[in-house]
Amino acid sequence: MTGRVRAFAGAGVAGLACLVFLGLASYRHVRYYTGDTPRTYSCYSCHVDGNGGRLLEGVERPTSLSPLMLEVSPDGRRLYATAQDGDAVIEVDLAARTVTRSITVGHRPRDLVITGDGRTAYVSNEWGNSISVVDLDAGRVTRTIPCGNMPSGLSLSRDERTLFVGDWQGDLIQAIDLSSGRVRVDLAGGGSPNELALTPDGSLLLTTNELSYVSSHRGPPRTEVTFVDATTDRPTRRVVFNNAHLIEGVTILPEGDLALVTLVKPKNLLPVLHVERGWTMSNGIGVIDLKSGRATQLLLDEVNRFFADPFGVVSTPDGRLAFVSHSGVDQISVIDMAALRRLLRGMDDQARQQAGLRLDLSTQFVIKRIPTAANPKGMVVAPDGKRLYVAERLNDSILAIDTASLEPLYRIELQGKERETPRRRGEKLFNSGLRSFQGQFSCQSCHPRNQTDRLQYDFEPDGLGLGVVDNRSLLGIRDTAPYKWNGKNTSLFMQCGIRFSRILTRVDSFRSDELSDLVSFIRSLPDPPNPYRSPDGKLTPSQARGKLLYERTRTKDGQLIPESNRCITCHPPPLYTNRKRADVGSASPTDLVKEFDVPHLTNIYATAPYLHDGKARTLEEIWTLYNAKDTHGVTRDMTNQDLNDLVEYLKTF
Amino acid sequence: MDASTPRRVIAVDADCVTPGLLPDGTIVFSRLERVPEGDRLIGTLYALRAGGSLSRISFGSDLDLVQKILSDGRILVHRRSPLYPDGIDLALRPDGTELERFLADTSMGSVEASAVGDGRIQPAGPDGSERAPAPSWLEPGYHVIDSIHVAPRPLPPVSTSVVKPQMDYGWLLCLDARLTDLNADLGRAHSVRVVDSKSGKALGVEPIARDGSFYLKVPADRLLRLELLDDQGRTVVRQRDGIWVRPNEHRGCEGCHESRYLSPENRSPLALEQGPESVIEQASAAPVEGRP
Amino acid sequence: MKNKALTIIMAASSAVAVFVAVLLPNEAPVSAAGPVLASVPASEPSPTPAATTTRSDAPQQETALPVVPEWESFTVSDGLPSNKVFCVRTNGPRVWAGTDTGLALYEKGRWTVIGVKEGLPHRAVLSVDVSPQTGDVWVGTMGGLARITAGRIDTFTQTNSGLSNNFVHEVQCDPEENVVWAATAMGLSRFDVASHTWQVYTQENTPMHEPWTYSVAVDRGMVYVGAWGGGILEYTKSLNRWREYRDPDKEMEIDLLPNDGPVHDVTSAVDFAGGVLWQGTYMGMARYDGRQWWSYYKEDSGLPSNFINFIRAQGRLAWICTDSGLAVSNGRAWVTYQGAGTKGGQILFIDGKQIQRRLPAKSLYPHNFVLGMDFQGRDVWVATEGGVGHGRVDPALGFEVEKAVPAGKSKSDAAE
Amino acid sequence: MNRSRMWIGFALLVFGTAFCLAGSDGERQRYADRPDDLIPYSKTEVYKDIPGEKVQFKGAGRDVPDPKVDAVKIGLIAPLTYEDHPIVPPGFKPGVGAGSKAVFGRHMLWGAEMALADANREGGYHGVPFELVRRTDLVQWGQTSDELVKFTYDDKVWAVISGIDSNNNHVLNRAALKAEMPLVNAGSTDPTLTEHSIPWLVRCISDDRLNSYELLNYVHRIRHFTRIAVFRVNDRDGRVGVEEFIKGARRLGTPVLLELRFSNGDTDFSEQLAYLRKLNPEVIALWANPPEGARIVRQARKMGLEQQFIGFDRLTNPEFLEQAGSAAEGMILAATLNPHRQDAKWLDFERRYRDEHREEPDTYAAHAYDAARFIVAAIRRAGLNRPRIRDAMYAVDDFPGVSGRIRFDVTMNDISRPWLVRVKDGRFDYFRPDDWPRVKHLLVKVPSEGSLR
Repeated sequence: MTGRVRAFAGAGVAGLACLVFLGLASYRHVRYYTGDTPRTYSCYSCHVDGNGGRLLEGVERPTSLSPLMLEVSPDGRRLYATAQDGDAVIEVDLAARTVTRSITVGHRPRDLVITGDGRTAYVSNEWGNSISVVDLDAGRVTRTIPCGNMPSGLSLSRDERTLFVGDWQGDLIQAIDLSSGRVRVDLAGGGSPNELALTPDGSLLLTTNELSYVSSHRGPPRTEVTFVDATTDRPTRRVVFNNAHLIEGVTILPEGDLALVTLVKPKNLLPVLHVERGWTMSNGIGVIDLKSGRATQLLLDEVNRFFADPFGVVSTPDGRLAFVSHSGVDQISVIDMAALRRLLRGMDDQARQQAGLRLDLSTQFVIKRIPTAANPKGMVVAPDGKRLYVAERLNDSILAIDTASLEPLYRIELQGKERETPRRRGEKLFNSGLRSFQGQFSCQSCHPRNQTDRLQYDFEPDGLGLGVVDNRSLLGIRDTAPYKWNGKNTSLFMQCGIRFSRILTRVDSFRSDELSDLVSFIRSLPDPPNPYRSPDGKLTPSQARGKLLYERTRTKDGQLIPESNRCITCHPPPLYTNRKRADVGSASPTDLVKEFDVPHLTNIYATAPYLHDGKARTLEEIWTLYNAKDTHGVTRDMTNQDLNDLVEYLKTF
Repeated sequence: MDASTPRRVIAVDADCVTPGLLPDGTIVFSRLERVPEGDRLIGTLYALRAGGSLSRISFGSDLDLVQKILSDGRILVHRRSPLYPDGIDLALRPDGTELERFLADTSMGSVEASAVGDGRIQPAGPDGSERAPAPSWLEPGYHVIDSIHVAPRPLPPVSTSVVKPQMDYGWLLCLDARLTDLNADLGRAHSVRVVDSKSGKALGVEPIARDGSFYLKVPADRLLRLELLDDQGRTVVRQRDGIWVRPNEHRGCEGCHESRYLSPENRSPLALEQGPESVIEQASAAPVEGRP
Repeated sequence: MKNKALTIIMAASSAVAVFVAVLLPNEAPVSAAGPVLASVPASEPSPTPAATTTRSDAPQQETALPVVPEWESFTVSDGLPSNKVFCVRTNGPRVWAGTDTGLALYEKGRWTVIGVKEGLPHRAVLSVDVSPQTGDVWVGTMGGLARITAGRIDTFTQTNSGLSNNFVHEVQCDPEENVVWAATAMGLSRFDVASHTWQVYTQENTPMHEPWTYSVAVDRGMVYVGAWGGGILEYTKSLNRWREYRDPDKEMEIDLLPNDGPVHDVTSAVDFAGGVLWQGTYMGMARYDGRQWWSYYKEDSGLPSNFINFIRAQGRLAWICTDSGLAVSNGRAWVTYQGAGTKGGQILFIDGKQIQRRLPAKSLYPHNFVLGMDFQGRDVWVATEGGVGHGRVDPALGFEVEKAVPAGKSKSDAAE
Repeated sequence: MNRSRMWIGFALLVFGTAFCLAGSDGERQRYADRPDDLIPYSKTEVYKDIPGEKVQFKGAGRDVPDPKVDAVKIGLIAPLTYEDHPIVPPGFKPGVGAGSKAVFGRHMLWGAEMALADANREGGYHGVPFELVRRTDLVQWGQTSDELVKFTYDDKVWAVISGIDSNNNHVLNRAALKAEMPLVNAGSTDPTLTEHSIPWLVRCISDDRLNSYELLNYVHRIRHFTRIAVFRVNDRDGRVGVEEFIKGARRLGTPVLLELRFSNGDTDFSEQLAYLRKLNPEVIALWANPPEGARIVRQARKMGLEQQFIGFDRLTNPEFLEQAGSAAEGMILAATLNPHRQDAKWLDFERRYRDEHREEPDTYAAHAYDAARFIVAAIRRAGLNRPRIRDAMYAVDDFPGVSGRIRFDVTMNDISRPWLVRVKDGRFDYFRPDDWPRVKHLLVKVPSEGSLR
């Protein structure tokens, strides 16, 4: 009797314990994967198709702000940060070290500038294709100026009547007349104009360009820094950095004689054999003599340690120190300008040529490396020069550093502890150079802004000098498996898996949980707004004609086009790929296969060069130069007019 | 493995010294043996994987001693040989690939350095002047030696490997054989001879491309010596110590005793245009005169 | 309505205004103006301080034909890459000259050359224009279009871009928007510099009878295209409207009536300024003042030859480049240059077809075969088969227009 | 009446002055050797007769001395496919839109090659051999102009023989004008080709304007047809080909009732033919390439259209005879060449051509041969200097070719009279009806004072 009771009781207690345990476990599980309170989910929310968390992306609630660029009010009291993922400008009271306001601006704000009276801020909305004019007293947007195509860096003319904008996607430098709110002029930039800087006397505007020119096939990357006469709106000089790209930050030293830019030196012409001694990539700065335009490249790396993804560069008001943020390895390099100037003075021309390759120089002018939290990006030095503020983008925080002791002072969390979603964890991995040998590069070193560096690479496994492939943008690839140009990787998990680490990062591969985080980040990447698509979805006459050509089944003289050779067959919407492999006669003698993955065409307007090895520098060349035998669709009956229409239509994908 | 209860890991038929524990649990150590010729003691490096598999990872005929596991996952090796009586320091990956002279970064620039037993290192100035041994962590530059790493997460181990034991060859790509900091004029270099350092047999001679590059397919896990010849076939310069490649390793060199502080220039080596020249088939060539 | 039209013209340039004052009184009210004037939008000239002369710029003396009594010549011996010069373009103090062996730049008294080595798509440079917005130099060659921007040369060809053909006869930068127009051997191309979009205009999408465009002129919201075999195409940007002007008699080998329209369908040159349209052909010249067409032949006017290579309008005047010399005219009076490259070079002041005065020229441009010209203030530059010529307008020598001839007779008068 | 007399008086007055002003020798060639009945506006007097005299090139360059060369290069651009080994630009499309043209292209090549071989046998140019540089106009993206530019600046040829396609040739002409390259067209019958006063262009094949005159001569003066229909291929060749025919018919007071079109490659013409049957014209003028031409007449006969078919030069081609078979019987065609001529020059050419290529020479082969010989003659007279070569060409009014006597008008257009062909027993039968009346002179009216501004 009692025995039975006891048995029941025992069973009950055990069952209860089990339930409690399961409850706790599932709570933590859901919390981990959704970053949200589990109440709202059932197992079915995520585990229906069991596919790499497709639904997961639907249910997770990203709450991050991702501070990118910083400005301090002229009185030094307030700090402003653009919150990339928060579509807002965050205002911080530096005395109280607290967030005082969040001002909603356009989509994906990038850079901001503040007027001399500290009452107005101009914010570039990267994906809003606009400039938000913010009244800082009222704390709201008073005007939105439409502009360009992915506006990036900003700079205000001395008289504050003109706003200069780096137009990233449009390869333009725009001058906006602030009184009329109209774009006064579009100047030709280099490849993806990025950050801007104005000389102290307001006469000269410098613009960095993130990407290399799309030069001759397998040519060395050549990336320019553009000089514009800020008084006449005329480009005056183009300083070209050979074998360098990802020129992000720029600062002009208070003396007004030198400018510093950050840069990355890719070794895309070398087969990717190993990483030691910067064989795959090296990271540094460019020093430009503003008078002569002479440019010198210097590495910030060391023999056994690399500092991936230099992003921001600022100097103290007295020009004594310069700081470079390494967003890939969570470090700030502190540069002793006196030492740097000394070093440069001591160099003859030949030495300058070599400098960009030398790993032993940085220790002569870098006096300290200051660790930060994840992904340090924009920086600003307070007007009094006492503090350096660093946007720790993937930590949603701002780090204050004492410029005298060069020690971190305090960290301002922009919001309560952020909920770590898989997507966010993935983003951190994606941006971390610490997952490559000696911290040499991160995923984004080859996929800036999650797109492509426009370069071609020669990987080890298929033999050196063989199977050179063009880098591909990550935008819109979520459902376009298989991956790789040879279409051998059936999933992103495979693509970013063991093989990847063996031939590229040369360190141990991501753990499976890390991998699924990374994949869910890549799968979550949204497409930027397509400038060639009209808001109402209507096609221009030219695009409409192009659509007919794209979908046509007969040539102009009425002959039937075999189904296998129609655009629409291999590139059907919505992804514009049939996810198969095809031989379009694009293979060259150094290719081991003739069939290549049919690429998706979404965002194709932004992914030059084209074809598997990037031999076509423009969309037109795919057909004018590399389709002589009509193996890549039938174009023999097309006129230039037809081809233009087709290209205009393709750009809308 | 905590120190409390020592247990036998594996039986090796010789003295094994200087064990080092890699982040992934692999133990690397040096296996000592005495060779008759010159009655020298040589130490060969082995890696004992966590699974228990033992593999040889060095192929020299010198005394190689595991000195330290570097924070980037490589092994710091101290080598003593007739060539380097005072010893030199080398670094290689745990799979035996990418062996190269080890350089440390110091505030005075990178210098050749050697670690003394207690984890301190003995830097020699660029002029070769000795400096007093200093605890590594006092030197801000010594990140690699330094056991505590400043990054939030230590660099991952490099147990990942391209080595395929079943293969018996690898490749050797040199970007510019004429690039050197030896005070020899390598401008005359016209072709490269690969010599099996043990047998002294020449495995083959291949011309150097216009840009100084050459690309060879060579037998794996054998100590090889490279010699540069001029157009008359006369030796311009001879590698004194050897080099090896692991099976399936693509070994890349920038030059021939070039400055170790240079990272490679970004240009496509001409030698790649006509694939690797195999020097395996010719392995049965005559001994080369005057090898040291 | 009348006032509106007037103010429009005023806005365009003071020079035009003065002409209007001179010409309008005894003409029909402007309200009855033809399509050209009527469709000119009332927009200010571009705000940028353009370093280049726009087509509506005034000549030095509004009421007189400019006269250049003295010329200097530049040839290979002066540093030109070749004496075969297709075109000249002034750009502030600089002068660009397109030759058959590269683009030459005259600056601070010396010539420098930009050739294929420097990145030009082809050695033969047919046309040059300078963007008033960006200052970029656009170069039309026999092998594609090039943009020179702060020393960098970008090339656009029919294979790497939407350019309709590599043989670029004339390139023109739109003074009102950041757009470049290129008249090519196989269609007119429009390049929107900001959006990188190309538009090709051919017989397929315009009234253009033939796609072989030879010349293009852009001013005040209008685009005029000389189509070889298609007469003149008129494009009104604001209305996106095309219109065709053809030789009314529809016969290639005759001109049935004078002053009835374009003299011929084969247009070799077209220019438009101050509301006046000029057509050059290899068989004569025509002018459209917004009210009616006027035709000109060597036989019935001061035109030096019927073979017209190029026309550059300036205010209501035009400089006409022929295979037998240069002339400047307002459509009634002429200042015609004769005998370049010979001893007896002279300048003829011609009223209608009567020679009023013969002025022996101190010197003339190097060769009679004139292929192009441009002006900058009082300076005049011409491109010839024998090199580049440069002269200055002499204010003292103006050929007084209104004294010289009565206002034009109407078509009916002419027919008798 | 009164008025007309005044006109005549006025005209007479003018004629006098005209002579002096035209400054010509009086024996000036009338434009296109046009029959009086077909002169536009012949009833009123014309303000200006455009081609006054031969247009001259007044530019520089004649003083440049002969360079030293080891071969005198002459360019040929024609529809050549890969088999003909032309220099091909990137993106070259083998045989695009070639069709029968590709065959004609090869014939031009053979003709030109033969001419240069002959010239070299005679000792070339002062011992230096002539050499043919081949380029093709079967290119896309408007590359034809590129080809001429390459002729000028890369190949450095002295003159170029150009081919068949009207569109390409117009582009070539303009390029030649600016590049200052002597150009001799031997294949295009597009009348508008020579109407631009380009002082660098010569055509040595009679065009569709003259073909139209011959056909109208037959239709109007011999058969007195009044109900005329036109059926043509819908490309530029066809459009400008029938232009003069239609104008002429209008001037003769028998305007064309209907102009129908078809496309190259079409196989079914029943729709258009049904139309024609309903319309029931007396004669149908057909501008087509051989394959379509053959299909059309066969289907027409099958559908019971018994009308007289007349056709343009393209159809005087063995291919047409084979394919059309009996359906072609009785057709009248215009021809730019009469291969049945018995003069020694032709017979010799025909024999040697047949020996070499195992084929009968066609009009393209013959005219390409003549073009090449014409250029050789000019070079021998003028030396190696493009403006001088041009001058030498333009000095010629009359050139004896294997294709017959070539006569140039003031536009340097070949106005030698074409032939008519009657299809009889499955073969071509060449004949020439008596010619239309032409007055001796046609003069330029000089503008009177009244017409001056």
